[in-house]
Amino acid sequence: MFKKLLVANRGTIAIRIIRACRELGIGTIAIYSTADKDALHVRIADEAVCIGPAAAEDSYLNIPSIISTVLTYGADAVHPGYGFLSENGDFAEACRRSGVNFVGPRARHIRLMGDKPRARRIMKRAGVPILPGSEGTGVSELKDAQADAKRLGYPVLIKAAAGGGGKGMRVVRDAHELARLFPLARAESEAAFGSRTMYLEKYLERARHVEFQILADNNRNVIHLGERDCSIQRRHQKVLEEAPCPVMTKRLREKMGKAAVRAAEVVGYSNVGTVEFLLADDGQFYFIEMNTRIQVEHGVTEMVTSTDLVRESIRIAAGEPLGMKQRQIGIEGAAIECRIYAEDARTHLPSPGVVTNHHAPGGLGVRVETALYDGYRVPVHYDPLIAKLIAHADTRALAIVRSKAALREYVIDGISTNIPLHLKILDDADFQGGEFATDFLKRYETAPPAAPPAIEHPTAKAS
Amino acid sequence: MFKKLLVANRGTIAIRIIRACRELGIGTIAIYSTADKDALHVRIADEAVCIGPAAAEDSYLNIPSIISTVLTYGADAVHPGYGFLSENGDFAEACRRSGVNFVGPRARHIRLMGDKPRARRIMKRAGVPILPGSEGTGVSELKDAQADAKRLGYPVLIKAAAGGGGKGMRVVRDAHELARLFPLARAESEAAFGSRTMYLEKYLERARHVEFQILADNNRNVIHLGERDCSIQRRHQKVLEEAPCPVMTKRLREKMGKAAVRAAEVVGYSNVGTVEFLLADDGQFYFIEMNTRIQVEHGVTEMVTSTDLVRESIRIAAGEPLGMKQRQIGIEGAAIECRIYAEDARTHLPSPGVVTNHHAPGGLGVRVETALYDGYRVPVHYDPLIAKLIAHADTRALAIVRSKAALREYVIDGISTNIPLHLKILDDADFQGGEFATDFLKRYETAPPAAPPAIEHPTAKAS
Amino acid sequence: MEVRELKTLLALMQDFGLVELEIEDKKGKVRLVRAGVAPSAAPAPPVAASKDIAARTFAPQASRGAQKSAAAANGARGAEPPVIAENQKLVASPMVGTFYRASSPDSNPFVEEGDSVRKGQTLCIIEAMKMMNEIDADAGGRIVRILCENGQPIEYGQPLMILEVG
Amino acid sequence: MEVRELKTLLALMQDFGLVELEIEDKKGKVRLVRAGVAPSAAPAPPVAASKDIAARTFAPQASRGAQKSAAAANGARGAEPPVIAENQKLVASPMVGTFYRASSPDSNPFVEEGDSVRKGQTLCIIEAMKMMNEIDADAGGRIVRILCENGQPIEYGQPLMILEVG
Repeated sequence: MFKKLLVANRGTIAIRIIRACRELGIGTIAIYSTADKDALHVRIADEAVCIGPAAAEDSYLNIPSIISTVLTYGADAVHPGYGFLSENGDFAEACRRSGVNFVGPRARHIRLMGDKPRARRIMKRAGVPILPGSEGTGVSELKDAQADAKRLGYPVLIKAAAGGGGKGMRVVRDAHELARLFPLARAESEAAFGSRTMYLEKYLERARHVEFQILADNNRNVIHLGERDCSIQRRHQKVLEEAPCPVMTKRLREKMGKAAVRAAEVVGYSNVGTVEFLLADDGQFYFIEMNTRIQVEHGVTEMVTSTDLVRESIRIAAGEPLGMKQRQIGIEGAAIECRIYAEDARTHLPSPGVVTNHHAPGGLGVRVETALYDGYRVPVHYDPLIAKLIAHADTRALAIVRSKAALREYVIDGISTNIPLHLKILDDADFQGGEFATDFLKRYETAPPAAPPAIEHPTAKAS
Repeated sequence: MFKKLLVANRGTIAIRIIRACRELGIGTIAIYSTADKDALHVRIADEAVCIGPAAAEDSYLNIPSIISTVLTYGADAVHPGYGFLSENGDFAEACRRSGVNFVGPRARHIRLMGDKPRARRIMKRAGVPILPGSEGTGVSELKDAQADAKRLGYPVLIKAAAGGGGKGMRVVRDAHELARLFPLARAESEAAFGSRTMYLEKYLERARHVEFQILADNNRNVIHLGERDCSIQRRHQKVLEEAPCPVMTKRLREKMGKAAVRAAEVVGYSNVGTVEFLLADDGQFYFIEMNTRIQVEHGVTEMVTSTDLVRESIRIAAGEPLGMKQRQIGIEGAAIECRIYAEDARTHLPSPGVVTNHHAPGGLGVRVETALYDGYRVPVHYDPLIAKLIAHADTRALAIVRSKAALREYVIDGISTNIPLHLKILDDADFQGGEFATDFLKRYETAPPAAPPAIEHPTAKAS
Repeated sequence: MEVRELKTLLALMQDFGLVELEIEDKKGKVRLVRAGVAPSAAPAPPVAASKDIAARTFAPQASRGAQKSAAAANGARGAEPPVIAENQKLVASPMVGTFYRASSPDSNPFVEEGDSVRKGQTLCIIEAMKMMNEIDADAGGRIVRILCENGQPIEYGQPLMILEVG
Repeated sequence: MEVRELKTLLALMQDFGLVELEIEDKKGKVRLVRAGVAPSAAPAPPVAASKDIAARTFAPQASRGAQKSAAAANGARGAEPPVIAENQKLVASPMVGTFYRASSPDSNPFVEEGDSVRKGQTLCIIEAMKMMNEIDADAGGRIVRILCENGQPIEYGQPLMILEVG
């Protein structure tokens, strides 16, 4: 097993990884930017090294600085968490070249799955169902996109070939919209990923986002740990996730699980991964993409399968075999995760500032993952995800009630959060009935205000 | 099911009950003394009623005031929690007479089990093994005690017939000590319980405290939910508990569990209860007493059996049948509870004061039950138990590591706690090996200081 | 003083446009200076503020308020303690129960606002466990205000009336 | 006094434009003065204190300190920033790496304490990823103190030397 692991991340996932390391007897190095010197991950790690200024490009995305830290401070493993460098093949390779273990898949698998048109091709060949879409390596010119769209039939979804996180994504309903939005999406992709290559997919109006958790060791043993339903999204960003999917059947789980395992097997994948599908009303499912890292929402799978996915991923990276077999994996009860964002409830704009009062809920079946503490200043520089509240119970109905009770006990003063939105979702009759698709949250969208309001003074509402 | 339940308690167990009620859709009334107006249970309940001044006799033990609250504010059920009126037969009866449901056993079972010599007689007749001890209704004169001790052979344990919580309890090793300590123990019993009746039991030098959790509905269905090892005690007060008992075998669990179920069945018991045993080195076990209420340490059983004991007790009180059968109860993994006391680490004297900084640990397998919050003033008037930290994991070894990591993340500034003692226990090789008995904590006893030191100014160390 | 929520005090300072705030405690001295106002004889310290802040801290983030019954709203915890003058005192309930202004539904109230009362005179009844407990004036004076409605549930310590002594 | 969240207070001082804050405790006295009011010759708030308290807040309750390596102890986070005079400046590391005082084990150090240096003169080397990065003086002056040991791991922004300018 590793002796000292560098956590190449911040926030809740850094805390999560440090805790897992502690339980494995592995020392931890936290890295931090100057903006994060008082962050919780810095405080609970065994060592902490400042690696650069506030801007992520100069710190958490700064590969030379991180590798230099690994070499100077003597780590033998690196965990990338999610976001930042977690799906950067160059970083995985830089780690390998520096003789340090990267907790995650091999660089080539990261790159392969990051190239969406290529991943689609491989899956199609392997018999994993994909949505009808652009063939080959994608399209970068409007006329090619127009030809694809005509063949597919509207509506279609424009996506960035190198994409992720909703960037460069647009739904278009006719040729006119395509002409208008394709250049826009392409420009977004270019800005975000430095790539003009796009691809088109048939757009399903009412589909659920259902993803399967994969674990694979270095000896090509692959299992899945059931699914998560992540349909509750706002502009392609997940807000609330649950396991199991409320409309899943045993038979469908077996079928989709087999497809997910096949997706990993066909490329010789190892470590944790998530195979994302769209599940249509008629029970048909389609591969969207594979995420080659731990997900934000891994906790709901941990609760219903009684596994520790972060622990497993570290064990696998250290060369150990899978600790369990497919038939040992059962789904017990239901778990819901509410992502708590520091954001204005109305505008969804980030709401950084000082947390003047913090009290996390607790008790039976309530798990909190957070990097907040009383007096902590949520920095403006990074993702506004400040906490995950996971409720696990025997039944989905009880998990909903438990989530609501815990959200009401949660005190986060000084900044705005999306807790009110979560309460709305959990109170929604369609949500409670399990009847929703990825368009669910549109009903709670308010028209954005004419001009984005100034970010409220963080302490003004403390009175 | 009930409409509105009055929680006749405070602190962590009041919070626990309020949460359970919320999940059952039951409204809650918190009661509080003037000293508790800012307490967390007051804040999270649906309603809160001040019932008297700070002294427990005038508030939390004030039966007329509580019953008046029930009648005036319209509750249809009362949950007594533990401590205070939870084992007071008169209170249970007063509830029944007022037409309100008491969440717990019938008054006569509370009284029966509260009369220790009588409970011993019944258990003996039912074939549940008891320690050799005083026969009949107990002894109140030294000469009778001397006769009993002679018959039993030293060492013997003096206990109060109406006792509990270590009050009136003394180990005596010879006739000389008996003559000296019997009057002392009797005086203590008289002060605490208003009773001069004592009884003697053979004292086992190296035994474990192992107790079985019982659930019984009103139709005489009785099951047990496995055992807890509560041997880690300081002066007969539990400090750390775990489930399962590290030396338990499947065969012994079956045998002891059967005896525990028998103990409940023979008296026609209903609701939650705990049958306490001493388990000797040779595998023999002996009934000590039965607690007719939810225990502080119920959480470890909940974790390893995936049950909600508070929920079950409320359901049973509402007349519903047991939700599970004996064969459905399995033990999954291991759970450890650390009782966090506001006490001076060296002197064990209570350490009330303002919590100037509070940060509870979280994450996978960590459950916190607490009534603390940042800025809360721990009052001087009540039990110093301020939090329970429960860690659940696949193995006992991992539960120990997880407990330690969580204890280290726990921040409670402004007052002293026994967190350092817990870390010592968890680091102890004998504890880790599961080799300990009720005398374990003696090794960490320090001689009490000559004069009890003045209680430190609660904020002195925060500056 | 209790600096526990100084930060909240600061927010209050801002909200009320205070430029200076001085507190010296053991229940004595407050100095509050508002912007643009000439430093004046500071008003009495808002003692209630401390409690309000405590209550606010855990105010539910969602609209749980609707679930709160009249009990909580009227109780010693929920309500502002009434402001009284120096020659006035509060008559507080010594027990939990139901407040009655008269000995029976068709009797006249024991007292009305404005009535003069003598020491030992019955002011109201608190019913607790079917027992009617008479609450007597512990000093002579005039009933300035009756703070509760007939038939209302009453907490321990809840103010019932304001009595002007003398 | 109860300094519950001095760090937050300091942040709030800044947010609320407080120029003065006086706290005297054992339950007595607070004085807060916001900007725009007369008494303003207040000294700058001790920013470093904020960090110290922040660090203390989460100081492990058990002796986890032993596990902390030199990295944490010496890092920008762990150590007190050295106190410097007005005519002095800190030479801080622009990167993570290893500090070397000489170009090779058998060379003389670039500088010693007390040495005068001219602008652009190499002061030390930070090795990062096998690259030797020369750190040059950005002003002429005198090296008053060298804060790191040869071969020591260095964080981003960590003070390396004190340079007296001029």
